[in-house]
Amino acid sequence: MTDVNGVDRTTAGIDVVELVGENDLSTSAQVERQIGEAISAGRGVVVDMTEATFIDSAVLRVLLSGQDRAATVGVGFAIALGTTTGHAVRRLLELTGLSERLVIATGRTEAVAKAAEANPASR
Amino acid sequence: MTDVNGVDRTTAGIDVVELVGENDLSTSAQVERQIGEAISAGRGVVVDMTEATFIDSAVLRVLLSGQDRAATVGVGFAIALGTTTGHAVRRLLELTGLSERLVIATGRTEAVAKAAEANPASR
Amino acid sequence: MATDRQGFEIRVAAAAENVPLVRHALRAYLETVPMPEDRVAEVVLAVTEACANVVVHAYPDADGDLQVAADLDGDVVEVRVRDNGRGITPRVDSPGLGVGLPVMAAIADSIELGKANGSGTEVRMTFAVRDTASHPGSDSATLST
Amino acid sequence: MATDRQGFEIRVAAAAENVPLVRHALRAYLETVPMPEDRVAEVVLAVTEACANVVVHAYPDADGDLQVAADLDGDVVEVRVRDNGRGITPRVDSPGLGVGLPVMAAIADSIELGKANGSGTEVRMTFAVRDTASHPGSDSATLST
Ligand SMILES: Nc1ncnc2c1ncn2[C@@H]1O[C@H](COP(=O)(O)OP(=O)(O)O)[C@@H](O)[C@H]1O
Ligand SMILES: Nc1ncnc2c1ncn2[C@@H]1O[C@H](COP(=O)(O)OP(=O)(O)O)[C@@H](O)[C@H]1O
Repeated sequence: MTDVNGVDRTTAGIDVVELVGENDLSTSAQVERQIGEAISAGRGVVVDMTEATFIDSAVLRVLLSGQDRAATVGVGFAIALGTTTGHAVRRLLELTGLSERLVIATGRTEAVAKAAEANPASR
Repeated sequence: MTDVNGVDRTTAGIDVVELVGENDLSTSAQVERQIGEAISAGRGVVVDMTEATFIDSAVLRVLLSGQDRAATVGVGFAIALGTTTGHAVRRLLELTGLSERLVIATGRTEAVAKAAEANPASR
Repeated sequence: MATDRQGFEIRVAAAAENVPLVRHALRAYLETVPMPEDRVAEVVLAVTEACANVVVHAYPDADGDLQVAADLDGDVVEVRVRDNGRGITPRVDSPGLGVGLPVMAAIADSIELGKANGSGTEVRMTFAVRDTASHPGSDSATLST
Repeated sequence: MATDRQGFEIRVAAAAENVPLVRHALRAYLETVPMPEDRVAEVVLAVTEACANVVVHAYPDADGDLQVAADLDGDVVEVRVRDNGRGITPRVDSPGLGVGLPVMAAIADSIELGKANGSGTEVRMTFAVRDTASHPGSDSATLST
């Protein structure tokens, strides 16, 4: 079923919230909390979805509001996708036009670099 | 077709934006402007829908955002309905739960009084 | 008494100022079927919402048509609102209040959204002529429970 | 080759933590029909959105059931998501992103919203088993990153 999501703290002042397996309205509150804690602590956020096989619009809402909050607070925010990202994830981002609205990078390293660009803690 | 909507200025610091006949996305921008001008000038607003036979959700959006803006600025905002208000108007307010969210009065006089209560210009 | 399969059809440019025209023409048609006045007002509201969606969403970068057709089939009015636009595309930044589809679904006895031939969207709504079946039990949904 | 009218049915309490169970059961069912893997993922997404709506909207003050049924009829999978809740009710204060219904409509070949027997909502979606021309672009999810 849904694997456990985790949070990694990087040295660049970016927390990596990793979505593993399937995430939907049953886990979106947890993801929202993880993103919110990072931003409240003044750290930037990467949501690593390279191992995410599935998300629904409840998760999408959390990603969007996370990006908005990060922009308000002035910390970086980026999404990492990869070759193992599920089709449903890419399809939902594309259908809703969010693949253009969110900052999306290929792989965690590139996403952390993108988020760090916008992050005062790393400047 | 759609009768002309008008704005009356009352002595209580309230502008009455009157919706006559049918209003929909083809007239909602005009209604939005009328409401916005009153609020920008520090006056409260009554949207008089006693002669409104029809509104759609584009008009509803304008009513909601008007009420929100009035609350932010600190002026009064109320809706007047009456016996000649169309069934579609009441049904849409009811279906969307807005008959509970908007300040609604019976008739223009009562609506102006309700709006004036919240209006600093009349205190 | 109205004959079955009386039809109504209108085609206009998909522009906000044409939505009242469509609404008035549809209302005139509905006055020829034995539907209570308040129910006509609701049908006209649901169809206005569908037309507004064509105007706002169907053709982001181009002009296009808005077509509305209605038929009376037995005791049921079926209204179809059609465009040749980009097809239903979810938008997180919609300028609308986001209640159009649910308002249509709440008013209609059933609503079907499909792809129109080639491209675009067809919204098909049914409304019982008499207000009896418009609520519980109108649908013979067969999900064995 | 799959036989026609193979069925699938599941009924659970309408709670968020049950939506993954429904999804996994439906996915297992869909793996028995000749549908491309990426299309299965899309169907499962559309049905998840319908289930999420039951959990979030159908029963504001009470517990209730979420039922999902699917059938293969010829080349078409029909999925029905049903509740006995308050019926589709537009909300201007929905906690959701507001893209659930349009996402379903964009993915499904057709979607019908109706009143379920007695009370509640039935969402019926159809999906061609083979990825024919009916939904251009659905197999070209090329998000270049
Ligand atoms: N005819 C159409 N063509 C393209 N997209 C549509 C059409 N009708 C509806 N949509 C999509 O469905 C979404 C939901 O519609 P609706 O419930 O009426 O809310 P709103 O129009 O206020 O956003 C719209 O935001 C839009 O993305
Ligand atoms: N099963 C249901 N029961 C009651 N209302 C529903 C149901 N499904 C959808 N709705 C209504 O339709 C609206 C639109 O649904 P949707 O497009 O999924 O957006 P969201 O759920 O994010 O608000 C919801 O806000 C809700 O008012």
